[in-house]
Amino acid sequence: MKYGYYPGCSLERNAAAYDISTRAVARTLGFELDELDDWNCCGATEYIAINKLAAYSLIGRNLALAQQQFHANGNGHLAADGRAQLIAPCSACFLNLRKADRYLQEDAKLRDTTNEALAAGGLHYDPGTVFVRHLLEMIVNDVGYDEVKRHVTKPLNGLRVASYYGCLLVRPRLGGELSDAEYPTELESLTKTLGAEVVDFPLKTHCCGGHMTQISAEVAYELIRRLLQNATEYRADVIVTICPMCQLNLDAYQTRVNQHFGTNFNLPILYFTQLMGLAFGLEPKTLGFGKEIVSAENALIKIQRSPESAAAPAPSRPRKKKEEGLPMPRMPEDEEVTA
Amino acid sequence: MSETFEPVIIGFTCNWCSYRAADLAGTARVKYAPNVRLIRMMCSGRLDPTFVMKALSGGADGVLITGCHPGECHYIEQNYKALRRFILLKRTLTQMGIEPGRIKLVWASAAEGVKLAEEISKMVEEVRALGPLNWNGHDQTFEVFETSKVSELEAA
Amino acid sequence: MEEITVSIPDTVKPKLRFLEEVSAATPGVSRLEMCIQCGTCGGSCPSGADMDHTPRALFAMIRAGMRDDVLQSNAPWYCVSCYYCMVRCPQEVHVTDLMYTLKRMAIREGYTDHEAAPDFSQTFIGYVEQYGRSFELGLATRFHLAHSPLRKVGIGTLALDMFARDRLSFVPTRIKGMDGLHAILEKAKAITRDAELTGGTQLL
Amino acid sequence: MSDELNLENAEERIGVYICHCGTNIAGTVDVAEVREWAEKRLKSRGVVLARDYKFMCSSLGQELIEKDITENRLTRVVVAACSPHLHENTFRTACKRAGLNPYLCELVSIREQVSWVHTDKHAATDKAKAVLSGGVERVRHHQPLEPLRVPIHPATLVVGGGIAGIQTALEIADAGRRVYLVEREPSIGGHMSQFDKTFPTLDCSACILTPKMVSAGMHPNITLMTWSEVTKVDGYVGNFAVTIKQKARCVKTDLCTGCGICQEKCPKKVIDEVYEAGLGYRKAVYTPFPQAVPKFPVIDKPNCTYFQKGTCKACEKFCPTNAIDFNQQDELITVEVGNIVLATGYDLFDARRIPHYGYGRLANVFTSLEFERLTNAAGPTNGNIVLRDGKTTPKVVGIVHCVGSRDRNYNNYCSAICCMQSLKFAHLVKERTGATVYNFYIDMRTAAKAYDEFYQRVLEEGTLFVRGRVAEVTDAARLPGEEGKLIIQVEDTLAGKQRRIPVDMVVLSAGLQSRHDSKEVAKLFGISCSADAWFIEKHPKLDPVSTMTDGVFIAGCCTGPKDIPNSVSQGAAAAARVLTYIDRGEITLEPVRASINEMKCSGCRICNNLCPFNAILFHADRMVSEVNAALCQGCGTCVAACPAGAISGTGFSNEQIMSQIEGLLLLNLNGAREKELAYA
Repeated sequence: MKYGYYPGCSLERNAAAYDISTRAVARTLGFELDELDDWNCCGATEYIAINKLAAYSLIGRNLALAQQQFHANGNGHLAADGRAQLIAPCSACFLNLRKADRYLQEDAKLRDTTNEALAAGGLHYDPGTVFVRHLLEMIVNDVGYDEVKRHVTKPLNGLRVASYYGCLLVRPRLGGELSDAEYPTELESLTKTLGAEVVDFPLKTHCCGGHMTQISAEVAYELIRRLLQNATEYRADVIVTICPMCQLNLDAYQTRVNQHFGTNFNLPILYFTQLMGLAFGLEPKTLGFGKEIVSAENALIKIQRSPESAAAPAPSRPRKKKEEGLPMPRMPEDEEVTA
Repeated sequence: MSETFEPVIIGFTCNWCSYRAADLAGTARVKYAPNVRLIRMMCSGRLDPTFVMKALSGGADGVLITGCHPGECHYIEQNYKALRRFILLKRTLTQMGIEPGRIKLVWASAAEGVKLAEEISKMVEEVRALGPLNWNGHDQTFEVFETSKVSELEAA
Repeated sequence: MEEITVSIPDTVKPKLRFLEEVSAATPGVSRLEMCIQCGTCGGSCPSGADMDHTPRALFAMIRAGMRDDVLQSNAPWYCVSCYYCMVRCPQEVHVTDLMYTLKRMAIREGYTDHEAAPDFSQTFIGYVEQYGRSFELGLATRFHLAHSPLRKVGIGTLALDMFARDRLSFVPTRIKGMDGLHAILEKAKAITRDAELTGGTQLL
Repeated sequence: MSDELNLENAEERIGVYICHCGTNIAGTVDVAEVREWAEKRLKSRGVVLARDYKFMCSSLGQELIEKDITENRLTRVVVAACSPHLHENTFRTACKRAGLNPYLCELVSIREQVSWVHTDKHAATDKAKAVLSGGVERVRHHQPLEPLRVPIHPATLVVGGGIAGIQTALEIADAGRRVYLVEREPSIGGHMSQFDKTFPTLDCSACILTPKMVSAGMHPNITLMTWSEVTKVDGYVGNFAVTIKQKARCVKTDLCTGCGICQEKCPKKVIDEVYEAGLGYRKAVYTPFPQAVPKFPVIDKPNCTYFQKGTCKACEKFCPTNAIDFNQQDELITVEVGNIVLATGYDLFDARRIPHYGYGRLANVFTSLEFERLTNAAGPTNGNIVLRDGKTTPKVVGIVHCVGSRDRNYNNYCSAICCMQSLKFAHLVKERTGATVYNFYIDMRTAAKAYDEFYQRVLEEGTLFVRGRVAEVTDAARLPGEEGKLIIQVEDTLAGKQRRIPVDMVVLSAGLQSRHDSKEVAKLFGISCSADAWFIEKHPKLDPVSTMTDGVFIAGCCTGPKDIPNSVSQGAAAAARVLTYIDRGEITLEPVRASINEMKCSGCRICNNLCPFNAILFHADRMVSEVNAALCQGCGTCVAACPAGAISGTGFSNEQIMSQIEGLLLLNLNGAREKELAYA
């Protein structure tokens, strides 16, 4: 399998661990990531606040390049419906690209003027030709849990993982996202497949503060604190993320949040691809470990400390089953077969 | 020519949904292009492909077929039959060299007066863009089609 | 309660009503006119408590034609783009997209000189327009020098931690097709300027 | 028939009438021009006179037509006025009074489809001419028809034993007619039997429902069939043959005394998802509740230890009258009825679909139906309002309105009863626990007799109202005082502020939804469903208990959310309609029917499978098909499909439609009159 790849600015540097681990995992799972040539910034959540058309043109350039590079000469990037597939691991990039494609389809005026601007750079984009996908969604749906499980050589037994999705992958619903906008379960299923213990994390799709760390730090600190507190209350060892912005805010600002609120949170924030790599038996160094500000040392020790205890199955989440009292409503996951 | 060309479209409507939608559009004073003339049938399933041929050969530039939404047919499922006939008919017409855009199937419930009006205006513009239908170029095919039907009628 | 005197713009000005203007400037279909004032957006907003007006209240004010009050509001600048409002809205109003529209209008009409957020956005896109990619170090320093020099120390230690882990670079990456990108963005801005002059709200 | 083919020579005398409808038509259509045009251009088509008149539907307008029919010997009439759905019958009756067969009248719409929807006077006038000419061409092929008459079987089938169905059955039975009352569950009673109190009077639900259930159970004219489902419906209005599956109760009803010992002794406890809404337990042999009608229990085979493992039989051992019979089989019973009333009720919206409200995840989030059981003295807590632990009384309760209603992500409509139900809950919580109660609402909808007064009363009792749709319910504490509580996050829209309100218990006023299987049920009975899968009325305002299928009526929540008084009224209304039919003894039907010319039928049987009403029979001996006129509903699909052109439809024949097409195309829109001239 071969996919177009749009790393985005974060993965170049501050989220290099994400990029490194993604490429490592891709090698193990046997899919190829073909980087988009000379891609530019997606504009994050900033450009659209200044100039709509320039923002769409900025994103449009990437889509037009992807159409040129992957759609025109196909070669293995095409989805069943003929669209060229472009994988974005960063949630903000994913949403910007996906949303632009969608609104350019819906809004003829916007499409025409965007193309007018693109023409100034010798480019053209036909909305609907590029299928923008997030890395997690692609791994879950194209590769599949079974295939992932097949590559697990060092299950993450005993590691309590809080799955954190943040916002922009699951919302807004523009088609093709994860199972739910508020309580998705894909990341949990994936970490369970890796042998880790899934921690209930009610705030899993709440906001990390986004750019508020820059603009109005106190607003952001409060948002970060809620997440760290909730994950700590549920005794998580690590928080696993799918987005560079979430990772940055929770990781780099953890100390400042502790200073601000007098707390002592100490939760390493890792990319899901890093956990996958560990479970595949890859060396932590080749997965970008060490780049996190809040050290993941303890988590690593915890996994290695119980090395070949793979025989002992990870304890399943305790159901709030009471002998007395009134019965709880039946939930879909009650019937769920443990992986 | 194209500036002054006003297409004539014959519309076949179902008594229970789209004809009522047209009534509703009226009651609500929704405005739409005056180019469509409607025929009331009990059900879109009544649509005999010959009717479409007759309309197109008789001077209409397009034919609109409307029925209840799938699953909402007053006669349970006859609109699905209309759908199948429509697909077949469209293929036949295309083979005869008639633009597929000249016939259109629209689902409109009795509550969708606005939708019907919009679809009508949209179709009028689409057919206007296609220009007048020059049936004479195709009438031989139709002759064959119609004579078989007529001969049967005469046999009665 | 403060008395609000509201003129009725559609009789005073023959131009678009404010509501229609905001709706038209939003990409896709905004559904702004469908708001039933239920407050799901304001209730769901992670920074709702910090806003002077909740999104719902803004929508009511937009309906009332209270242009000044709306464009002066800090609410759009507190939006963190989490999209909770948008997926929970029972009327499928594109709340987040509307916040972006209000930001653009506020900047264009000069309501935001005192705000930090628009400046952050400006600084951010400044780098993008220069290099084609974002540049975190430059962004952080330039922005914080301008807005909160006192906090620089704190940010400084953070930056050091990031450098130590090779997560910040000293030089931005410049894309190869910078000339093309530049031409594209200039063209886009030119179209926008034309629209401003001719009142082509949909393009703004 | 030969007359029909020889059109040009037929000596038809057609009268054309064009209505001004005040200025409704005349304001946009040049009525005089249309009249003149018809007089002149349509003369060759048989039009002998054309008139325009201010209001054709007035008695004077009708008299004008009647007079012309007698004095000018009109043989056909075309009225260009409003939609045929409004006044077709008016003008047909006028023709009939003047001795003309009413089916020789054609009404064409130049109001709804011309004057009201177009603004260009010229184009509208031209279109009116075209539409009129289409009507003239069509009316030439009309045939004199007689309405069909069908006898009505005096028995009635009522499906659904909730309050609407019970009411229907009682009304019909009291009038001395036989009723078969079919209910899927082991007892009648429906949702109402689950409630404790009814708003706004706070009557005890059981106290007012039980007597009705008992009357229905004992009524000599009601055959009660619980634990049963309709599997097949044959026939047509007046003469339905309905097959009902009576599921095996495994209890001999002639021996059972309803003593309840079997339930007591049964060792298998099951969560009761239906009657207790999942909040309580029942046994594998059970009656859903003590006042059940009939009193006989059923054995729930999938949960019975004997049926699953082959041993146990405790119920059999202890039954004092030997009424348990494990060998009972499902039975198919066919009944003949003239009419059917569907009163199949509603399902509760599944609150798990809104994960951020926490139902199913957070123990102390309850649905409205669960809460009804909590407050019910016969419920799992004996009417004590307690948390999921079964013992703690809440100190603060939040009631959330509009859960799954008025929301484009779930159900778009207002569920009608939730505001009042929530007020009732607020009152009960206050009365029984003294707890602080919050109601979270978008709009208060209390529009019925004594409803708003009840709202006033609950306000007076001190219930706190927050105008705002709840954003989320969470157990993730953020502020001091929130630990261990459920926090309701909401924008108080009247205060314009976001609020977080810690509570002990959350009640979700979940909306009403159509039954999960309502589409299949609709198909079974040949009626239609809306997009939300509610059954569709014949007319939403003027005929709310009839359906488009003659002889099938609907009542209660199966047509949309409604409260008890409305359900009862509809039940009674449906009964009245049925009794009218029965009393009349026969029904007249529109003669819009298909018929097959046997001489032309090739016996190919293509039409046989097309008919959704099984109205087409095949006579293997003669190798021809035949349409049963009473079963035929007149859709015309078979007419369109017959390759031999052997099927024709009265009122919608090929000739009628083909001629109408010609008539409609008489005039072109772009001013080209060649066609018209060529024709004239």
